[in-house]
Amino acid sequence: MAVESATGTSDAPRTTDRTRASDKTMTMREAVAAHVRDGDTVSLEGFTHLIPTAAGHEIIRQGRRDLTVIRMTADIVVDQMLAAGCVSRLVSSFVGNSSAGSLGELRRRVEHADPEPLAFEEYSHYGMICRYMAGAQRLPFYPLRSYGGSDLPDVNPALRKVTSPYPGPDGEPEEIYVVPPVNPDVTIVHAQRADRSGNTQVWGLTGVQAEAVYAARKAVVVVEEVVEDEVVRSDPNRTLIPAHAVDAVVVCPRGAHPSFAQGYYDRDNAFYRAWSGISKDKERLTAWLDEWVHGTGDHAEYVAKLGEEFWDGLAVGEAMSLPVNYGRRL
Amino acid sequence: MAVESATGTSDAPRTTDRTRASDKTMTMREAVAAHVRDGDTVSLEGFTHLIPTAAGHEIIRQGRRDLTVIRMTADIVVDQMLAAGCVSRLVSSFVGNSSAGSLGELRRRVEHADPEPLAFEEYSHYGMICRYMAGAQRLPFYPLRSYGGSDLPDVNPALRKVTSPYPGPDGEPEEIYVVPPVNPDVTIVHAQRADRSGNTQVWGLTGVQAEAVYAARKAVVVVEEVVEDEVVRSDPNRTLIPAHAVDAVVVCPRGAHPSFAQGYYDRDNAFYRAWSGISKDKERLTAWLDEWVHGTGDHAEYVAKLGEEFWDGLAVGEAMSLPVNYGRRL
Amino acid sequence: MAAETVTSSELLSVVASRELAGRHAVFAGIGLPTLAASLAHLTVAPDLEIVYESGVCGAHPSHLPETIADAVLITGAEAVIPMPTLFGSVLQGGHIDVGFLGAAQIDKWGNLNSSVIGDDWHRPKTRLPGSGGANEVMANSAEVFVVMRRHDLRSFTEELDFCTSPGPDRALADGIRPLGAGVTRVITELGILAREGVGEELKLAALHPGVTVEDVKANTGWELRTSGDLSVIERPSDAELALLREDVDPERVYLR
Amino acid sequence: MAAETVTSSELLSVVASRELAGRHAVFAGIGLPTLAASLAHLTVAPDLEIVYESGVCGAHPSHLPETIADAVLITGAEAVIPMPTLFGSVLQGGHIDVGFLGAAQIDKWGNLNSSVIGDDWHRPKTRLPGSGGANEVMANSAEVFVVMRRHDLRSFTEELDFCTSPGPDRALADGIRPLGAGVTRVITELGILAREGVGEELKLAALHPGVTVEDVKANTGWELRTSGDLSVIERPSDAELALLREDVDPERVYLR
Repeated sequence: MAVESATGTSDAPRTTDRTRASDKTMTMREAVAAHVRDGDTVSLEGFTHLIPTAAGHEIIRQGRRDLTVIRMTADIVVDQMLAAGCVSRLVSSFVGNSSAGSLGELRRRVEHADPEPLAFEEYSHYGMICRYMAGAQRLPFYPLRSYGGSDLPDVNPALRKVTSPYPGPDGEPEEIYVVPPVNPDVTIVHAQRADRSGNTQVWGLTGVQAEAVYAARKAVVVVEEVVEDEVVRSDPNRTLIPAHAVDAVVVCPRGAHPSFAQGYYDRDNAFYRAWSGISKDKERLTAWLDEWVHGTGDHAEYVAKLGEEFWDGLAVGEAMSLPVNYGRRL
Repeated sequence: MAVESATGTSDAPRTTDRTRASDKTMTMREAVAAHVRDGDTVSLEGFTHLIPTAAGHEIIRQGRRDLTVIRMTADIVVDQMLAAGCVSRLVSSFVGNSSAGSLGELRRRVEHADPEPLAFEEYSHYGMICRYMAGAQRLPFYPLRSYGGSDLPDVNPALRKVTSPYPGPDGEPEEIYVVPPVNPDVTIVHAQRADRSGNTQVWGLTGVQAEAVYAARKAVVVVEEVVEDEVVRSDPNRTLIPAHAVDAVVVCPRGAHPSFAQGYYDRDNAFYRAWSGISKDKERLTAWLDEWVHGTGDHAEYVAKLGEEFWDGLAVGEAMSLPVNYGRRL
Repeated sequence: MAAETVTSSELLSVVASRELAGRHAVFAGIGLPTLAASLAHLTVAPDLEIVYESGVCGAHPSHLPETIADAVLITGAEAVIPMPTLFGSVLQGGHIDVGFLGAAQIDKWGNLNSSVIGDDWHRPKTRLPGSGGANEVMANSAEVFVVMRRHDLRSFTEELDFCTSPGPDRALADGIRPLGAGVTRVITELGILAREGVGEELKLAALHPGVTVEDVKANTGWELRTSGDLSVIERPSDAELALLREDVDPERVYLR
Repeated sequence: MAAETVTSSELLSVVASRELAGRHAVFAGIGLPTLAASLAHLTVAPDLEIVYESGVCGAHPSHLPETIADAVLITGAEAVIPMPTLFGSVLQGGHIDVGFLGAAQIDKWGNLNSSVIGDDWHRPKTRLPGSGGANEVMANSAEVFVVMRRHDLRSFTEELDFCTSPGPDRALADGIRPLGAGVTRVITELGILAREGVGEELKLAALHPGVTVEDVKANTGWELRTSGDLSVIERPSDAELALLREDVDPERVYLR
């Protein structure tokens, strides 16, 4: 009997053409060329830790346009992508330069439509997290106890209410806000390490990366290093993102700068502080992009241009985890 | 100014009188005496791995009555608690002796009300998981894509539908089933290790333990060993259950038998196979309880009674995880 | 290795493995589904991953596992994920191509009963284990394969005593949009029943050598229709049997 | 260590720390809230745990952290949890006694604006960072403390330009059952405003030495009422200042 593939009745966005065993490593240039297209909805996640900056820079180098960027904390990398003209819509819950100041380009776009308007969808952090969870879990909505009495639903029609089918604690019907799912065309995250097939291990702050990857149609994982299968398999609980959810693995050391990679390099707080000044002045910002993004062929050049002494300043020492025993049948 | 505690308006079940820094270790006898009362709703979780059997046995020894037991896979320990007369209601998604056979007492209770009826709420696995998530997240309900067309909602009125406030993929309104939260009076889980304040580390299969603990008013963590703070803190990502969610830490080596503890001892498959026969015959079952539960003062006696040779048969070898670097500021 | 010596377990495993050609992600329990998936991995589906209900992805067990939670599945695995992630993001999220299920009863639409035998759920003749994750595997896998050793009137029923895990037709009637095709293959000791999706009955699609259409009809509780291109299943090849016996289950844990 | 030399940061940290007496779990950002919580841990709330928005529980940092995600908070911590667990199970789950928030504007009900200055959200005069987790901290903490360096008419407004993080009164008016009391303490360079829960305005509860009721009223944009038991805040003690300067922030990262 011929094996025919069932068409089913699903119109869900999922594709299951990812393979587990194959080698998915490619360069950043290849990954962005293959998986990020003009007009795409692109999620870049990493909560203050492991921000996929190098991926953002490559999107700028390749001149992508009209992107919808989804990112909880729209910070420096988003300001850079805005300034480079890549982004027409932003979905976010925090548009600031960490606690270090402002995002100059974002403020020009929002406050003055300069050089052009920016469509902006404003959420809270948990609203964004719940959108990713709904996307990952293929749910039509996700309920959360936020937004009651806020002005956010007035400016964001995606924030709606549902009445619970169970009585509230007082016996009366209970209402709760919900958010819709988000299913990015591609999610890009940065991680410490993966194997070649995409089993990705993260430690330190793990943020919402796993949910953002599972919510996406395609996922690119950028890592500090690719490791042998045995390394990953020695500690399967450390695998935050299994290979079946990953389409591309990009090796890009120091690709999270100016954010940090726990155990690899520290945060460049000086650059965060500097960014408010750079971005406030459009000319300085353009010059910065010309020098550091357009002026470098890839992230390796950017890293080299910063210089060894610079990286020595962000170096970290050792604080190794104590191993656990997974056990072996005798 | 006097500091007064705000009463707020919350009628939610949460208490936040747990402390982080204190020593919460106690014996199993003390923990069950303090935290499990007649009539309580008790969640015992651990999906085939780390089943809190010793806690179930102590509940039997202390003669608790009229409990509502919540457990995804109601297996041997539940059959034993049923036979001992502790349980009047069961909430579960799988009532079988693993793949090894039947639960004799459960079948007598359900099929023949022998010796008395058992109130039973039947769910699927994900329905139970979603109930724990709703309980942990203080949500009025949790949506899931299960149950459409099933007979389960006919026999379980807690399974209800909600209409999404967003149009479905065809533009029409979309309905989805939801489950209500569960907030056990106490959740008991077994884990490999914790520190004295309750930071609990688990590896291998992690099941739904964290959600079951967060959903509960009180939580008891039973561990193979209590370790020094430095061990836990060397790998904070391994902490599945933070101390702020834990009320009692019980050291009880081999307390998950006949299930297993990854890296500590293997599953006693022979006992699983034997249980179908033991439980089928009420007299044998009663004799087993008399000998192994009522006839032992605590789990240490149970372990000793099984004997060293027995435990040698379940011993496992070493397969250590490779350490990761958390980094240290230089 | 003559075909006559092939056991029922071997036959079902080999036939099921062929149906997995080109699939990537399989949700499978221990036993015949694992044997089938492992054999398929060595033959028709080199990229196949087995995802276990316990949360194990990419297992590399040192010994053939005895349960879905066997410690040997965890040590050396590529990932072990928490249950909410497994059921929420992987299964409900739509990453499973084929889910394997068993059941006490199946009807012509591929609806399954694993809860009770008897008319009254509240006072059943036989209490079965229940859904476990079966309801979710059915609702969310792109398609479902059922492997049943026994093909008889008790299991293949006109009407289920209770529907634990409904296919898409029942879901639609309940106003719920189905995400998968439901049961597309039922592999038994007599042959293969197949359907492709919503609105289709299970039809007899293939027979084992020596089995007649009448044999199957006599053991099926509904008026079984026959597919237009009814075929005869090729016997397990020497290569398939060698892989199964020597590589997949050399200790014959399941190849009883 | 004369009281005259006490900086504004030191004053606010000490006063806020006293308000944490007996509390167990605090949700705090870096800066004054961390200083206050760290000092409280050494004085009035020995069991206090700081939970950071980044997911760190039970931090034991080697250096004073510069951000909520500083690597030194992670190394040696008791637990680092994923964001869905932090916001879902810990915060929304009801485990936070006191959440610390800042804002650009606050009104008399303790509603907060951190989104925009200007009437039109679509074309604001100033775009601020937005909610981050503030909306959730407000909705789910048992109570919220606000520490504001600046007490003036720009920040203490009769009407917010935009309500990012509403207190329980606004939630009730929107048909949503509030879970916490909202803002119960506002600690500023002039004194302390307080309210206990639903239906109550923020009233002037305490003054720093040398500050008058009129000073505060003149710098508050609504008609501020005064609590019946208006008190004067005790100056930071030598013991409090010593702990703050020598143990909590010896390098004076935040004690500007």
